[in-house]
Amino acid sequence: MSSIPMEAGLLLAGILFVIGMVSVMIRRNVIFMLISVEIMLNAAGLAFIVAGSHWAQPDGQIMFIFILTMAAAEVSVGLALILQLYHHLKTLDSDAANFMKG
Amino acid sequence: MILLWLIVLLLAGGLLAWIAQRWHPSAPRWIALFTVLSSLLLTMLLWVNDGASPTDTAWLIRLEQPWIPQWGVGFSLALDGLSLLLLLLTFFLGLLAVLISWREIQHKVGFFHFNLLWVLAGISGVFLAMDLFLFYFFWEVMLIPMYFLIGIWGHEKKRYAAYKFFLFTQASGLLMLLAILGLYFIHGNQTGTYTFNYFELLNTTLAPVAARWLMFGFLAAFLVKLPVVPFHSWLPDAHSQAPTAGSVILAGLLLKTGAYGLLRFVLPLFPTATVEFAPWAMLLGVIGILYGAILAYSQTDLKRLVAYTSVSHMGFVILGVFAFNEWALQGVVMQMIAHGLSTGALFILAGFLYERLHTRDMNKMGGFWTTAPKMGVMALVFVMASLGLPGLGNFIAEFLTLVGAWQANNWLTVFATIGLVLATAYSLRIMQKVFLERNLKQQVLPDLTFREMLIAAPMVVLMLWLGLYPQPVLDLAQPAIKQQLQAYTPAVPAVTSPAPQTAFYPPATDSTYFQKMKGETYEFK
Amino acid sequence: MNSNDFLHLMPLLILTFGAIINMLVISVWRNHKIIYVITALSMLAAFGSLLEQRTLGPHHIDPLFIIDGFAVFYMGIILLTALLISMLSYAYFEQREEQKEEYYLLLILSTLGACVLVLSKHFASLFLGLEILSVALYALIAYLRKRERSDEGGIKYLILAAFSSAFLLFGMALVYASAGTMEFAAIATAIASAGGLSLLMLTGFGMMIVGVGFKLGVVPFHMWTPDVYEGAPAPVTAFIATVSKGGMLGLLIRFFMEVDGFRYPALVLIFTIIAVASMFVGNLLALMQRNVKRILAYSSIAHMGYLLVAFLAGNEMGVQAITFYLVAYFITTVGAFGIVAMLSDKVRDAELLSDYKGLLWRRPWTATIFTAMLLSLAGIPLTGGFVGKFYILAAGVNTGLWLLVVTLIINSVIGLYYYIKIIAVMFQQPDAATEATARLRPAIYVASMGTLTILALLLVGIGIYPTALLNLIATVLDSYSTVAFR
Amino acid sequence: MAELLWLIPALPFAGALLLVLLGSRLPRALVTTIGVGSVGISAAVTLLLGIEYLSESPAFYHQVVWNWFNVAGFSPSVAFHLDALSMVFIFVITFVGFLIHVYSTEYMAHDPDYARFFACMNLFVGSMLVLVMADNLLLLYLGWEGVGLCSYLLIGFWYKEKANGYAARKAFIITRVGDTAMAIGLFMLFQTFGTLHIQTISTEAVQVWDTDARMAVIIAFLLLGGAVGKSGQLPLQTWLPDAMAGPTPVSALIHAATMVTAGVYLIARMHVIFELAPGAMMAVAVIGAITLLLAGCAALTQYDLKRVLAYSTISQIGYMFLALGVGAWSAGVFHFMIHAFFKALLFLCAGAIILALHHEQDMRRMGGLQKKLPIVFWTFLIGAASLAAVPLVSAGFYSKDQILWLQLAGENGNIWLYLAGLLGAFITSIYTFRMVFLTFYGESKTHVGHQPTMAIKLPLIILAVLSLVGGFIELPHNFGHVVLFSDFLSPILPTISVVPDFNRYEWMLQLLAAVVSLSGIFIAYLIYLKKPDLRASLHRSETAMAVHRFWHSGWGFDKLYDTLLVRPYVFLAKVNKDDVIDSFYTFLTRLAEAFHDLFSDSQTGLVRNYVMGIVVGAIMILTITIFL
Repeated sequence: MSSIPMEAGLLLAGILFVIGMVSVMIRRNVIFMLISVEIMLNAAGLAFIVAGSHWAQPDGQIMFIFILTMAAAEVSVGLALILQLYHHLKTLDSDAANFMKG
Repeated sequence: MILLWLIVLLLAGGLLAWIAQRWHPSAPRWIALFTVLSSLLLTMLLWVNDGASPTDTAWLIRLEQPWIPQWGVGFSLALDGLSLLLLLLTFFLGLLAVLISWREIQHKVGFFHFNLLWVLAGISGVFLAMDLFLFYFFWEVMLIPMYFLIGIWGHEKKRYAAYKFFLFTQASGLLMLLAILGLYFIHGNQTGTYTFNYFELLNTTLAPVAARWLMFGFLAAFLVKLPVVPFHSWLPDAHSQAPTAGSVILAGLLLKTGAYGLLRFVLPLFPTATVEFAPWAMLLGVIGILYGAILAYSQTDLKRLVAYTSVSHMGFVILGVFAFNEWALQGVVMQMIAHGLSTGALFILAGFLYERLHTRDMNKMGGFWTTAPKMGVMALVFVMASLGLPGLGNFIAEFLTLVGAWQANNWLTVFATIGLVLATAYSLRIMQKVFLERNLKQQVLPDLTFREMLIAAPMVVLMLWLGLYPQPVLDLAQPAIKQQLQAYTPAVPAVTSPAPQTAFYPPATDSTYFQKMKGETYEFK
Repeated sequence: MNSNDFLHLMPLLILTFGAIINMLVISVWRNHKIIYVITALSMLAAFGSLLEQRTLGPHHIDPLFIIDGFAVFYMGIILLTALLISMLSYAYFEQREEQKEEYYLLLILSTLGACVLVLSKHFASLFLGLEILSVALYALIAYLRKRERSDEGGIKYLILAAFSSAFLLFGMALVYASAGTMEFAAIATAIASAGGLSLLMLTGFGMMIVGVGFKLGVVPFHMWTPDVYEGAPAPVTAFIATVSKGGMLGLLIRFFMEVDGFRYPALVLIFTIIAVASMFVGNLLALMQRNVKRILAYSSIAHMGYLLVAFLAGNEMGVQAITFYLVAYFITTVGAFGIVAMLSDKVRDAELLSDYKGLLWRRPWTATIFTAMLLSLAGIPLTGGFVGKFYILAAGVNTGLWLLVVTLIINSVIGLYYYIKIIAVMFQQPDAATEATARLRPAIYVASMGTLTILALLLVGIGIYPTALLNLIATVLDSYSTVAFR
Repeated sequence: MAELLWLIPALPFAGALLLVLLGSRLPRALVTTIGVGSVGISAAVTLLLGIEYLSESPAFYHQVVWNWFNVAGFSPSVAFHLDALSMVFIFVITFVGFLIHVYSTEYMAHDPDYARFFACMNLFVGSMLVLVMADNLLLLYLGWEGVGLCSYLLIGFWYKEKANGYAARKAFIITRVGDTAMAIGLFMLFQTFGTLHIQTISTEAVQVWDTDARMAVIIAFLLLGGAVGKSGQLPLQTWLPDAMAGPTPVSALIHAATMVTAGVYLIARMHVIFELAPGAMMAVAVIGAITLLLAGCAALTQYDLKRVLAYSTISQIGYMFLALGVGAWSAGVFHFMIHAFFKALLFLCAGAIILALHHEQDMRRMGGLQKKLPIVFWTFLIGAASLAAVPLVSAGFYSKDQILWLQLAGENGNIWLYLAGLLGAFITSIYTFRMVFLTFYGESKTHVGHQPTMAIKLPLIILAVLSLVGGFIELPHNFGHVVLFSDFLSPILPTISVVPDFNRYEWMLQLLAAVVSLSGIFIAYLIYLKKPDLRASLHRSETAMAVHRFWHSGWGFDKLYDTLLVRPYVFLAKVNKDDVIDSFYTFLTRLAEAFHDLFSDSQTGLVRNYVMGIVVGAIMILTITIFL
């Protein structure tokens, strides 16, 4: 395990994170945006695990579990909101939701 | 303690006036009238009691109360001749303000008088505060009600004017706040006692650079308030848009707070920096005199014209302040009072005209002397005062200022003196446009009513008094001025001392001289 | 975990119980009043439990929490603010036919989250607190389901918040990776031993700043603020503006003081830029804005900028200044949004300037209170806002942050313009159209009016006689603060 | 008696005050009583004082009424100082003033603003008295400005006419220019002496400065500026002809007899300073010489009766300056007194004529009044004779002759100045009798309405007498050598020392003067009465008419100042009506608004862009963290 240097792991996490970030930026469908955010969160989780394993501590994995649960909660609320939004706008295009600007 | 009561009285009166509107529509007027009158009487009482008794220090009354001990902020008020004079002016003009609003203000009477009294309270606070935090506090407090006065009861462009007034003063005020803080910390680091107390801060030793910057901070606030060209552009709008009472208070009092600040804070706090800056300040003053006069000449809106005349007159103030000698400063004090009266009077006149004609445009006026000779005579006196005719207060003020300024800087004084000619030009223009020529529009112009005479006559009397026997005022101001000048007595060389022979003149020792000349003197019986 | 720990965590526990009881009650009997009473009581109780904590010394509950004067004070103001907001909410929701009850549940939970934030001294607790706060907020913002603006706001906040907390998490991960611990103090020591910040650490801090900055709504992470403020129901807006930002600020201060971030020019530079940008952008955005809620949103951005000035002073005085300012700011914001809430009707919130036209003549007292609030925001004397701003300026001048101080001054002038613009609208002549908007039921009206009056009096009180509050802050913070000052 | 010094100015002031306060309500009779009475009483007081003064002959009377103010040793008092010089002036002011007041009661009889008129007149007399009795320059300045105000009010008395108003403004502003110079002079005097007390200054100046001291010269010139402004001398003379817009009594009192000679008084009063500044003295003389010539020529070409008199006043004051300039102090003052008599007389006669001809002032529409207004004719003739310095009989001859004589005989006399004076005398007699012939001879053109009554006749006769016999108190050496007047003034004003053994030529000069004056009259007679075709031929020649127009416009000074000063100033003012500086602040607000628009566009309301914002922020932060 320790053969893999921490930097590599972090790099992977970083790449994941950036992928998520970019897709949030380019996606317009709210659900996809949500998914991409999840990717970012998981990237963070991965980073924690890597760090934890590097320091041989459980903390990283604990944090990851926290993140999972939080993500779950977030997604649930998020989906509820998205449903409502769809109910109002009859679309999932995030750009449609811009009554408020300026 | 009485000082505190003065302010509290006004504040309470204001609140009462606001509430009182529910009971009776004209109740606020009477309450306001009573409040201001009583504070005026109170102040006069002060003059009679303490003003007369010359103490070794210039301070007549002092009040020290802890307020925010953590910061060394005290609720400290003090009264010296200067403050006393300005308080008298404040309440006198306040009284007139209430009276002129009697007919002019017809809606939201309660709230109007609330604001009026709170402005007065703020101003009196400014004139009394001897703690820089407190000073700034009052300095700001007086703005808001003034903002309301302009913004609610003003003329057609009132909101614009109100914004402009508020923003200018606020911006400059904040710069002063910075300077105050700077001073506070410098003093604190030097002495270890962190305090905003004026008397403590007076003996702060400042590095030249620091002194310069701090002085600019203070100047910012005062020069804008005074106002000095090029920071004057809030004034014409505010003055011309405000209701008459507002204009009177703006021109008569708010501008004076700037002058007061210069005298009370800038001079004693930064003796060296001011001396460096003096030529520039005087230059600004002269520019103000001339520029204001030129602008005044071209105005057709009567109130705007008068507003620019204030710019011009306030030029004398800064010219005198930075001459650093007693003549000039006495002149400045006289100017503060005389200008307060004369310009206030002109604004009141404009108010009378506006009430009758509902216009301020002088092109729509003319030939009113025929229909309203009383008003004409009053106007004549006011106009003559503003062009500095001897025998009226402004002359004493301007002459003393110029005499003092001459000792400091000849050429600038010469240009300032030219201002008198320009003053003649714009002042006479008022007479010409409004009262002379033919009344082409055939406007019916009822002459002054009793109430209006009641307002105008005292001003005329006061102007004459100031012009013919100003000594009481000068005596009252003198110790204060000497005290403000302490730091300068070495710094500025005295006037080339008159040849010793003059010792025999002042009048007391005349006789010897006249014997020598085989002359005969006669006591005035 | 011994009893002592429980004693110290009492506020959190009480809040949690309050939430649970709420759920139970709702499940058996929906009744707005009762739920409201329970909520209020639980918050009061939590606050009460704080009072006797004041006497106890700083207490560590390793590794997650620390209860010291700082934490207690911030919890205190958070709880009180939440209490006030719940009072306003009652009046606000009473006239709306939605299912009102869950609202309080969420309110309590997010308050809990905020409290956890200010207590936490460990990434885990930080993260938990933050998320409790946020997740509850998503729902709160979108609570008025009938309004599409409401859930538009919700969605925006959801995505952006999640997005930014991802940054925060990743940052924490990096910090953890380089420091090997998630405890603030330990991190500080780790840095000290490492003798300076490693690149990893710096990057971590940087990404954390993104997360924190988002919650504080400072430039360039501010863009959500106006939309969410506008979309959310007025009380919720008040909540976001005060509790969530306050909690985050508390955390930021603690963390920064612990790791002593002021030693690192990079971080100082970042915060300086953020502060200056926030002040300018916030005020300029508000300048011509005609929607009161948005104006308040933008002004909140600017105010965060002001707070950062004191924060950057980075000494005891700075923290005290922030704290004082925060108190004044809380009062003011709650008051302002309270007014907005009170003037709102079933269909929409009173957010357009035109809704306020001639208010001074229609509802003098309300208008006066609003004026007081606005003047406080503008920092005019007689109000707490002035003393707060003065304190911040003093802190800035004391540390010689001239750039920031001057920026602050310029901006408070710009700010003044739009505050007095609202005031000016209020004293215009009311045109017949906007005559008395639908009156509330007298009881409620009196209740909310009373609340607002109290707020106004408080505001003027600390404006005229700040000594008491200053003493309190000084004692509570100094007496046994573990926040390490330079 | 001398305790009543203060009464002399106080009475007219009191009268003015009364009339201002309740003038409009009083019946005319009462107004008359107050207006005329106040001046009358102060004249009486003056008389008594004068008698006492002559009997006691002290250096002066002095009375401190009250101490005006006292600032750091600068303590001018409201105090009166009466010596021979002031005595002469207050005599003229009160007596001539009184006569003119009497005259006015009829002249203004039908004016609606009767009370206002007398209020202003009284105010004027009071201020003028303060001016000449002041013991310090500040009080003098008060009087100085006070008379300026009254002149403004009275020139613009018929304010309904726009022109009158402007004439009044012109007068006030131009004199104020002079006053400004004077004020600066006062500053310098104060700086040097620490007081403005005239006697002190006079006694000390000689100790502080030696002759030609720079300070002294500057101050003298500045004072001269003031004098020039008030006395309508070059280059500030342009206001005086326009000042004729006022009622004729005003012209007589203010713009002939008293106020305009204040400059003469000032110079005579401050003669010590001037003697220390020979340059300034020379300047005075030269200004006087030039002015008297220019004004004389202008007078030749006027048609308006009063304008002729106005220009002649300018030119006569020129003579006084000429005298003062060469140090012939008493001669100057003497001419002032005589001039006051005959010029007031002429103006009053003019007034009578104007009144008779329904406010017709143009001489071309007059004529043949000799029979219709006999009294006026004779008195006018006397006045004219005195003005034209008809030898032996007229007072003007003696006063003017003395001046001319001293131009040569005086120790700093000068042939050119003499010639100028002589030429002036010639011109004077021409235009004077041009008036006489045009007005009283030839066929009548306008119907005579109002015949003068006692109130008009009496003053005319008295003044006529004075302008005949007034000269006999000061006669040249070769006949009689009466020196009452100069003796009277000698304690105050140094007597000019005459170049020894020059006296033997005096009679020649007198002869010359006589010839000049008479020949002038003769020419006038030829052109305007005997040979009209001469005049016609003049009118035909282009050059003559061009010159005529040029002189008629007063040598085009008005145009000059208009283009050089007035227009540019007004233009400047109008251009900058709404304040360039203000635009800077408006620019600031525009800037702020621009930024607002910029930023608010960034608030698109699209989540994507907000995400983008956050990312950008993150990248910025990371770059900073990494690269710092």
